[in-house]
Amino acid sequence: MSERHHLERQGEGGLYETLSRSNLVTTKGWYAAAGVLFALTAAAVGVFLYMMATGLGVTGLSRPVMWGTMIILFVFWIGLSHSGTLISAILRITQAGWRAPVLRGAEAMTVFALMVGGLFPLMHLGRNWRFYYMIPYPNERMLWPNFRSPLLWDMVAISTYLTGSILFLYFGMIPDLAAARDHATGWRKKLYTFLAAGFRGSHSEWRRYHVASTLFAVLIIPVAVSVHSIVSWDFAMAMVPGWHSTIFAPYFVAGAIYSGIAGVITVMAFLRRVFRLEHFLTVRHFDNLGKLLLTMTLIWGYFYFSEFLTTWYSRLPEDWELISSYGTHYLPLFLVMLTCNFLIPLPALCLSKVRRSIPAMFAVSLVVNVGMFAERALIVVPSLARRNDPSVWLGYFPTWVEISYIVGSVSMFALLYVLFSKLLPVMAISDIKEHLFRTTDRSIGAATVPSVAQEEEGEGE
Amino acid sequence: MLRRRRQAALVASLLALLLLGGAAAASALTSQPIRYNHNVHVVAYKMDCRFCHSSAMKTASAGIPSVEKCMICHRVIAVDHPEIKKIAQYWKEKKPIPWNRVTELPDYTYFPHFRMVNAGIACLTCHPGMDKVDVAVQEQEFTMGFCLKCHKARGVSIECWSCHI
Amino acid sequence: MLDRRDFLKLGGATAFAALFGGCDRIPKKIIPFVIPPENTALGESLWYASACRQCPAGCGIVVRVSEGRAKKIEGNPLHPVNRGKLCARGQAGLQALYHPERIGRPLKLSGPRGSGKFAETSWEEALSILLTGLKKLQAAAPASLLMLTEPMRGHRNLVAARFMRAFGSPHRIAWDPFGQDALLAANEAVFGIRDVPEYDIANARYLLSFSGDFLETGISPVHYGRAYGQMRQSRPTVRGKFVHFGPRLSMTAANADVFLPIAPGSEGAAALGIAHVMVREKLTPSAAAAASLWAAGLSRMTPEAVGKATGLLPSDIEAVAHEFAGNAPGIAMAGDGAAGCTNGTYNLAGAALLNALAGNVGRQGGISFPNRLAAFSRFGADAALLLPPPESGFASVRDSVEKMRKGTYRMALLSGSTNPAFSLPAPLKFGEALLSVPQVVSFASFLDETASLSDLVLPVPTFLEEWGDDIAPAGHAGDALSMLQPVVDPFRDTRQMPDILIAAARELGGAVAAALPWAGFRECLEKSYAGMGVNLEAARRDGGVFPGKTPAPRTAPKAQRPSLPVAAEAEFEGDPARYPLFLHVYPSIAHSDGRGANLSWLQELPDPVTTAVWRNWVEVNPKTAETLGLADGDGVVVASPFGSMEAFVVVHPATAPGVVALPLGQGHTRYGTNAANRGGNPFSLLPVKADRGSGAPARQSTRVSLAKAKLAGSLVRTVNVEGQWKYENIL
Amino acid sequence: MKHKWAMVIDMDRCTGCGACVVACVAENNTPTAGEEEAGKGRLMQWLRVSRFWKKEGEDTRAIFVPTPCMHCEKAPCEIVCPVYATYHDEDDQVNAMVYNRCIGTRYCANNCPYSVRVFNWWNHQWEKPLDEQLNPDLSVRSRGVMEKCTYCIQRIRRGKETALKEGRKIRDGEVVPACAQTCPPGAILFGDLLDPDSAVSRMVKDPRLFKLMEHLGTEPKTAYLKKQKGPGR
Amino acid sequence: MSERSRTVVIGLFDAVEEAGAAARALRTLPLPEADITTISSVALPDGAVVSDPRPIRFPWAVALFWFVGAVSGAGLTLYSYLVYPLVTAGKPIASVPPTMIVTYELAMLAALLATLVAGFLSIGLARYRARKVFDPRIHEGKIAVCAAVEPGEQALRAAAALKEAGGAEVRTEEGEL
Repeated sequence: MSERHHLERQGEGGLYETLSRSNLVTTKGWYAAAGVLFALTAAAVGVFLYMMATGLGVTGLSRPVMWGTMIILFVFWIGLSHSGTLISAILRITQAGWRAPVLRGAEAMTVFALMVGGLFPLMHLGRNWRFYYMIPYPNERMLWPNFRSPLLWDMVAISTYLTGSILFLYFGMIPDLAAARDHATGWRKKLYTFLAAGFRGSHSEWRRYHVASTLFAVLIIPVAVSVHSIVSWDFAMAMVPGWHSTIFAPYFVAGAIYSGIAGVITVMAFLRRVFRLEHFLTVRHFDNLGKLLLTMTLIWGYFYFSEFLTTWYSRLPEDWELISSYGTHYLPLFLVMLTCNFLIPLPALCLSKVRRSIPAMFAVSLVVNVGMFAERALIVVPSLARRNDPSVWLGYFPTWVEISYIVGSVSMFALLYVLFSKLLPVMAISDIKEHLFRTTDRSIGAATVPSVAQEEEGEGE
Repeated sequence: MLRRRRQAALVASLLALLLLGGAAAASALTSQPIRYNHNVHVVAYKMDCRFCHSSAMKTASAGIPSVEKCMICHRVIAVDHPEIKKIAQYWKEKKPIPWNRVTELPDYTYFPHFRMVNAGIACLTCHPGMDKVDVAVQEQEFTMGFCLKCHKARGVSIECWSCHI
Repeated sequence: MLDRRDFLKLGGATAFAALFGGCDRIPKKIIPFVIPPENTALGESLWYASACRQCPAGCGIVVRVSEGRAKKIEGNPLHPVNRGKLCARGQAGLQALYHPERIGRPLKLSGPRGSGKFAETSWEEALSILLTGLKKLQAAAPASLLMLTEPMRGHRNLVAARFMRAFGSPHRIAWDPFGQDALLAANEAVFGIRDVPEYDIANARYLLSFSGDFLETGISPVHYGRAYGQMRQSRPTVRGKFVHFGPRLSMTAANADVFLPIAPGSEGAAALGIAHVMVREKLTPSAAAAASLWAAGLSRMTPEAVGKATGLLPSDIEAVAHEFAGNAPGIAMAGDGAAGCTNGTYNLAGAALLNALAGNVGRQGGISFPNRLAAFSRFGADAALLLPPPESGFASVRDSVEKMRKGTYRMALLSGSTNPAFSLPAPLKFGEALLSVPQVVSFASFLDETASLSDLVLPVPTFLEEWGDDIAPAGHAGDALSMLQPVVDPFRDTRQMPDILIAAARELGGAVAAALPWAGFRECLEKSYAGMGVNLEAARRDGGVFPGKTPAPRTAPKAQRPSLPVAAEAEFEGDPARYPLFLHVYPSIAHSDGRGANLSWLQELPDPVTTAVWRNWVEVNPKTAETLGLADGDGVVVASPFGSMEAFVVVHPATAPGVVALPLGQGHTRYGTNAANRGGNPFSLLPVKADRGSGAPARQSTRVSLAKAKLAGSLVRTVNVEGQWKYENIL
Repeated sequence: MKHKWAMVIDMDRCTGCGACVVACVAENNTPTAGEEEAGKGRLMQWLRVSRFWKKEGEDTRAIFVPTPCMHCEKAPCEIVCPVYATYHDEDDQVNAMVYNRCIGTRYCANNCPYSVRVFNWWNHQWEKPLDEQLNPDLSVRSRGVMEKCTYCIQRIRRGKETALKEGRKIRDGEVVPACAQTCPPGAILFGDLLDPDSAVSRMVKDPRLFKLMEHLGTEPKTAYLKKQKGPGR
Repeated sequence: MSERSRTVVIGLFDAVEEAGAAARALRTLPLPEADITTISSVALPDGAVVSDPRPIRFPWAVALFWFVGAVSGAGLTLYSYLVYPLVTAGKPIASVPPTMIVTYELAMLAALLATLVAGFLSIGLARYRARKVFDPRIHEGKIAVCAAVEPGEQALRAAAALKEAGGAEVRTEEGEL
């Protein structure tokens, strides 16, 4: 079942066929999945148009809960977007040997999650058709946007991140596109020829390509960190009890990476099953990702505890009202968050049995994402519902409109992934090849273990 | 509503400017119930704008002259002109003249004519060409930048609430 | 997007219809004047003075009119009643003017009587129906004509009264659910003067209120509200203290420095308890001289005995008595909650006695009885007809219901906003009785419960479109005379009731025509005031005639030697075992007896105490709620021996235990979409009982039970039930 | 001509009657929300009178807090608006809200500790002919924009223009918002803090003065005077 | 056709070892190091078969553009503050933290874009009209060893050397290396 074995049997052309199976065969299942997802997405878009035409009254928002599901989804998807690029960049820089099969899926997840998440701030505007007031450009009104608003930082940061992530995804894909170009025919050939931009794989091309990729990875990490910090500042810069916290930026970044890794695991498990990549996405990958997730569980738990402890212990009146509402109105949400984010994943991920079982990891990753959704909801809603002035307190529950956005955002994300898998190389073929090229199987006793050709580039034992 | 109106106005002005310049000018001539000639009144007879648009000095709106005011002169002047006869007819029936609005500001803009007039801003600053035309036209598009340029140059308030509530 | 009516400023004032449809089109029309009105500058608004008729207080108003449309009502700064101030109901007067459901054309019954189905008809036809009926009646039995109205004032009353007198019918009844009968009877008993006093709250140093919600309802919330503000903070060294006794923490009570909850109907006992202490300890000269009272029975009203009857602590009674006596000038006043018991006169007399004992009668910061007849002597013989009657007319209404059943009346003319089919206790079955009158003609602006029962509805203008005059009721107004003028052109095809009566009189001829010898009501006013030498133009500009000098107040014959009120216990219907809770009903601040319920601004004005909107509720003490197993927001059925209604529970921490309080005003079945179907009508729970001393309707006279029920919807409150205890958080 | 408008609300005079609320609604083209919307916390009133219960020993007291916009000098709402739809008007020293610029992020409402900003969830309709009442001096807000108390800026403007036409300064008490104008007990006082002789300038020196949530450092210009107890001062 | 077009000899190899031998043979021809290269679907470590003597300088361009982005970010914010100075929450017109944040983000954006553009230019990508020597079979696992040669005798010798080393389908074509 090792990679080596597989390559020996099939040769490099066969390897390509296996890895890009998603591009090659269009099954009925694909059409069905794409159709259903498209229908769900289109329905959500229809609901959005309806909301745009009638007004935000169709949501469950109110005074004081002026932000609701749409902002929760925004933070959730931006958070989810995090790991992809970040993990990939970190893994690239540290040259983690097992990274290759994870890279592309993670990077694509970033781009798609950002695309989905980035829609929500625009959707939630009262007058969406005037969103361009936020864009700094010379205009006849002679009035520019207010850069002192965290929303504008957000806009700048997210556009930077989205641009960077797309470039990163694309740049990482170029050798694979070149491979695809040489295997494809018809319109695909033209597409891949264009996208591969004439990449051949000559020695100097590879050298420069590696330098550029490393640069990308180095640049994208601080952007990723800044983006989620700024998303957290959307909240932390406000004078709202429960939001106004100095720890928010690292806490959000940690939470984002946490949910992102869980998202990567979910996506990987899906890809593995759907495109029969069992040979490439092995238990080892899930084990490693599981360890990463465990680390993030602990980090997240630590951050949450320290954030909670200070507000809880200091008992500032406003904050106290918020914290005590966790014990009453928002107890279910709080328990869901605590269970899904900590009580389940922590012991489960400590067990190697769980980490090495792909269905279990899939389940854990889903649980973590449910928990992270609850966490976002718990940040956005109760803080607003328990404002400074107790006379305006009010509850919040999403209406069918907002619930359809939840469904729609998931299906849009999945749809983008499904389309991506059909069009572009979904696995980092050249990275896998490179990994195979640099490792050889060596027998140590009864076991066959891969050994690495190049020690100086990082992967030790 | 406004958006639609804006778009409509945009489309209309584009059409007017690019495609149907001549036709639009022709339709402008028939667009008013009476073909009132600004040029004749302002240039030939040297009448002050504020004689007819008298509330420009006192209130936010410049005002449209009443039929009575038209008749002050046209009881004796050019009574045989076909357009003047129309005024006389309105006067006889004691009906107001249903003018069509030419210059327009968005609903959310407050423009006090009297502040401008009393500050010595010439009418033609914002209504250029009004002295040369026959039927009233809006040659100057009232964009926020147009207002601001003048406000900034004269050092008067550029607070948003000066014009928008 | 922003659909501003700016174009009105640029356009003229004549052809509005052309403009309304056109606000979205380009190009818009500009409709200038043919001849510009003299005092109009385009875009400038004008202020017209008039008087408010949203409640009987009679405030002076000025109305902002822009391009022929009324835009805003404000208080008339010159008017002595309100001095530029206005309450929420007055502000909402514009909504009555522009109400989409206003009757715009005469309505003729098109279904069975009482079905509320009407068809529009022409004025000619409507008037001929009215005239045919009147003529038939005039020939056959003029005494079988009934006129049931709200208490009318000024020349409207004069026209109506002369019409009825000349027509030959004695059956002219005015119904006011909040009449001052008990106050009149109490003052007669204590002071020997049957009149409504004026309370000089602004200059008082101590204010005792016995269920008197003078800041929200009562004679004049605006006048007293203004005075209250002055009493609190207008004097550099004095801040008046305010102590409130009552079964419920009303908005007024909430403003008191001390609120002392007492058993319903025990206001008189509480007052006499204070009087007892004052006389016993000879705290004031008048009290020292009141030995006769002591002998007459005041000696029995010891703080302990009173404490038992009222639920007060004897020490509180002693303390209040000392403070009241020591902080002259002071005022003791009692209000609707006390007057509405079966012992209302006794309760009010107790308060009156305190004023007498403290020596507050006729002094600044106390109470006085202005000589209104002398003030309005210029009206001559008609003066009594022009002054507002303070009585409720409850006895006459009950009598008239009997007569309706017996068939005494062949025709009834109804008018006014008191809406008897809604505001009379349900067991009286007014509506049913009215249906037995062969012909009923209503003069109304809205199809309320009463107007819906008639054959013919003649639309009348709102007060903003009327000519008229007004004299505010006694109690707060001095001798101001207000002038009403139409501030806008009549908005619908309406005619004023006096105009119709004058026109009908002309047709009827004879004595009736001679009694109303004018072309119309406006001429009536103008002739009448010209005859008195009033400069009507100036009066209309100022909003009325406000003389600076008032005649000397009337003297109260027995103010120095008041009599002891005859003790009476409040009676409550209903078996205490089955109906364990006292029912306290009170007029809501927004809707009063229900007349404001069709205005959305008032429906959406949060009740000051419960902050509820759009619906009614029942206030329950937390302990009572706990024993009944009720939580805040639960639906309940409130049942009395006479009826039942649904409401939502508001747990109210300062209602006396064992008392539940219900606001009047909601529970309409007709009266437009804003008013109809918003909970039950508390009038349906009430017995047909009267105050024994005065005949005023006794609303606080039944017990009720509460039973939990599942109701549709929920009560909307603007203040969070949980957050309302966290005042400290906003500091 | 610079001004610094401020409001002082005397809680010892305020009776909680709600006249200010309806006056504000009438002046400022505020739509009625209806029962269902009111239940969702979407009342459109710019001024609310919050009633709080307060336990004092055995007794429960009701406290009425009329809450208009505080027009903070360090307004938290202003800084978060990405498009300057709400900002600080330097001429009048008030917190301005420009409806036609607003894109509806609702961030300002979230950041307002007093929760006085209301949002247009719908395009509100005035059933004809109720629309005849609409004040021509200010716009009717469309859906998707935030709105709030402006200290009746249209009245301030009218006052300024009148003063300008007559070539004089604005007199104290000449310009009052609708709420202050109608308040029966005279609990709401309004005026210019830059005028040292104005009534508000005197009142802000009153020892009873306090501001809502002063600890947040928003420096509200709507101030309150504490309720007093007992006779005398 | 660009002036960089030269005569190139290409040979396809199955294994790295063979390719290495071929490259060694070409070097001894002698051909300069810069004229010999490999085309492979997997990056070969520098020096394993051939080595690239040319220094990689484009990261300096990225660094430069980082600064350009930073300056434009700061400029954008400062300009927008000053073009219509409106006060919010008593904050200074030119407020430092947002300037820092926008400066940072735009610097990163410029750097990222510069990496792409400079990377492309340095690698020589997106020159669709350039005729570069290539063989699609490298994506089936072959390694191509190519060398730019003088047409004629040197070309023939190079081709022979490639064949010698075990290269299949050795051919000569005109194109860019």
